[in-house]
Amino acid sequence: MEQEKMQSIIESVLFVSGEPIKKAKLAKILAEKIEEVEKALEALSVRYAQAGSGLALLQKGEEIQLVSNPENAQHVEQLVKNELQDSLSNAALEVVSIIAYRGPISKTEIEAIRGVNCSYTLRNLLLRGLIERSDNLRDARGYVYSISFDFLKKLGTDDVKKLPQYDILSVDERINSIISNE
Amino acid sequence: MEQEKMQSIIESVLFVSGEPIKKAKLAKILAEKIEEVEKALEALSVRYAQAGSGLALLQKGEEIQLVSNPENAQHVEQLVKNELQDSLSNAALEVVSIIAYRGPISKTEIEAIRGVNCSYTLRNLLLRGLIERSDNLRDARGYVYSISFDFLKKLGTDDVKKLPQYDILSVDERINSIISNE
Amino acid sequence: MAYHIKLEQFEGPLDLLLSLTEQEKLDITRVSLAKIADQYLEYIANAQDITLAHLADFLSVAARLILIKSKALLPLIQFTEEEEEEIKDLEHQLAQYKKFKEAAKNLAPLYDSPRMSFSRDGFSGLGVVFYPPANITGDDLAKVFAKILGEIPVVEKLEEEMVKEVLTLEERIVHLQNTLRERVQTSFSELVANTVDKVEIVVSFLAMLELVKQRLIHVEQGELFSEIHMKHKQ
Repeated sequence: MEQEKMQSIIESVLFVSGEPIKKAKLAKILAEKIEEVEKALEALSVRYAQAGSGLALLQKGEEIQLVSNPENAQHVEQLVKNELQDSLSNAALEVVSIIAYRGPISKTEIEAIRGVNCSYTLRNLLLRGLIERSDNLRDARGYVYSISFDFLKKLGTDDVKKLPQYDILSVDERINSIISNE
Repeated sequence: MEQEKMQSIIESVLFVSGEPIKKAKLAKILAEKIEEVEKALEALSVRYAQAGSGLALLQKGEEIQLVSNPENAQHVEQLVKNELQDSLSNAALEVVSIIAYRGPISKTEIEAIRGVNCSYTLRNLLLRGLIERSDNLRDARGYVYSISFDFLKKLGTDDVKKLPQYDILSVDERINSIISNE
Repeated sequence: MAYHIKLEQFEGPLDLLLSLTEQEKLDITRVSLAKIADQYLEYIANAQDITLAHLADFLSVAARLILIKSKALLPLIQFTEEEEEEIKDLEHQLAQYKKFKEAAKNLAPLYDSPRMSFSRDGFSGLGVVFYPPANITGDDLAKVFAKILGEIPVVEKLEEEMVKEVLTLEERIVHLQNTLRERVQTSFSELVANTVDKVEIVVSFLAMLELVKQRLIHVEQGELFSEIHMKHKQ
């Protein structure tokens, strides 16, 4: 494989993974020798050292991780603050209220109720610690979501059943008609 | 701020966020004008188009997302589970094409082109996350639909404007003829 | 009236029309539409398994085709402005639909190809930190959830509305056929009364036969060469 092609693939793989990856695993994905992988990583390092790059390679033992350029930490922090401390979007409010009154509930069921894909919203709510996920007992491949204890406390209660009108809202027939149709 | 510094910060921020970000938000984080941000994005695009790059910039309206180079999909797929495997029905392909070329577009307008009710297909595309809906500014009761970043990713295209025949298909020639007659 | 359409074959009325024009190697013009109107009507009369959601759409196009066909058979029929507009719309719609059907065909290989981009999970590595929104209460959640419940469409109600729409359209088609009959009759008698041109009379006679075939009118003739009486088909 050409060196440039290898660099491109390594960058893509490290970018998507987010986590540290063993060099041996990269070699396997590329079907190349580990020495070739190391050469490509070296070249990537040189590229990231150039002005204008916002990325960096973190090497720990046999593992490699793609991270943001530490010099930009201040701006990245600002982004994190913006993203996570903002008030909730309408979509996020809807999803979190569905989870509050109908949790534990699966992604498929939430999406059936809202009629749109909720992947991003669920991930953001998880990151903000407002919801929790656990294994779905009825479907081993999936998860179910419920409201986090921290968020309940923030709402001033220690039990979802004590949320306003829980007895009425949580058993509303209209939702059953949608979920059972899916 | 120097152009190179700006490119570096934008790359870091897009990398950490992972999700689409509005150009205006980037401008705010950088404390720069949006025109400067656009110049930096342009330079990043050029850089990603070079051989050896594993990244690409997607653009949809006012939003930008950093993604992996579409050419490396087969290697990246060894790491991540791909949720969007099923191919689309003819109806879904027609509706998503209309939305890609004419979006944001209302359900009524889509149905005027296809001559057939599209509720079921729209719902299906929304649940699969291939299209997004937002409030229709011209009609408070309705929505308008546009394609999602996930759809762009699946196509391996960085901007709807680069789809085949975009210039021709994106305009309703009847609207044009009305305008030119006046 | 019972219309049945095989939707696994056609994506809708425009798809059916487009297939018929392509089959006959015709351009999308009014003349072509008049030629394939019979086939369209025949198709929707015989096809099976149409869903309620699509029936109204097929009938709406059928109504416009009946107009076009009638005009082609008897040019004397005058269209109202509204009818003229509907026909123009159909031609435009069909041309538009054709373009997007082709566009969809071009997108399919892009969508199905293994070539694709991936994004990364946002803020990975940060771990979960508790960032609650400020000023949120249980009442806010209750209010949002109640609103979601209120927006869930009741399925039976939707079907009722569709049935109503289909019925209205069927009525409209019947009404259209009635008024066309009247207009045809007037046109025909006027024609026969005012013309001495044999060719024109023959053309009108053929047109009348076509309308019989269309089951728009019913004709009676007592004996050979006697007066032809036209009646509204019951």
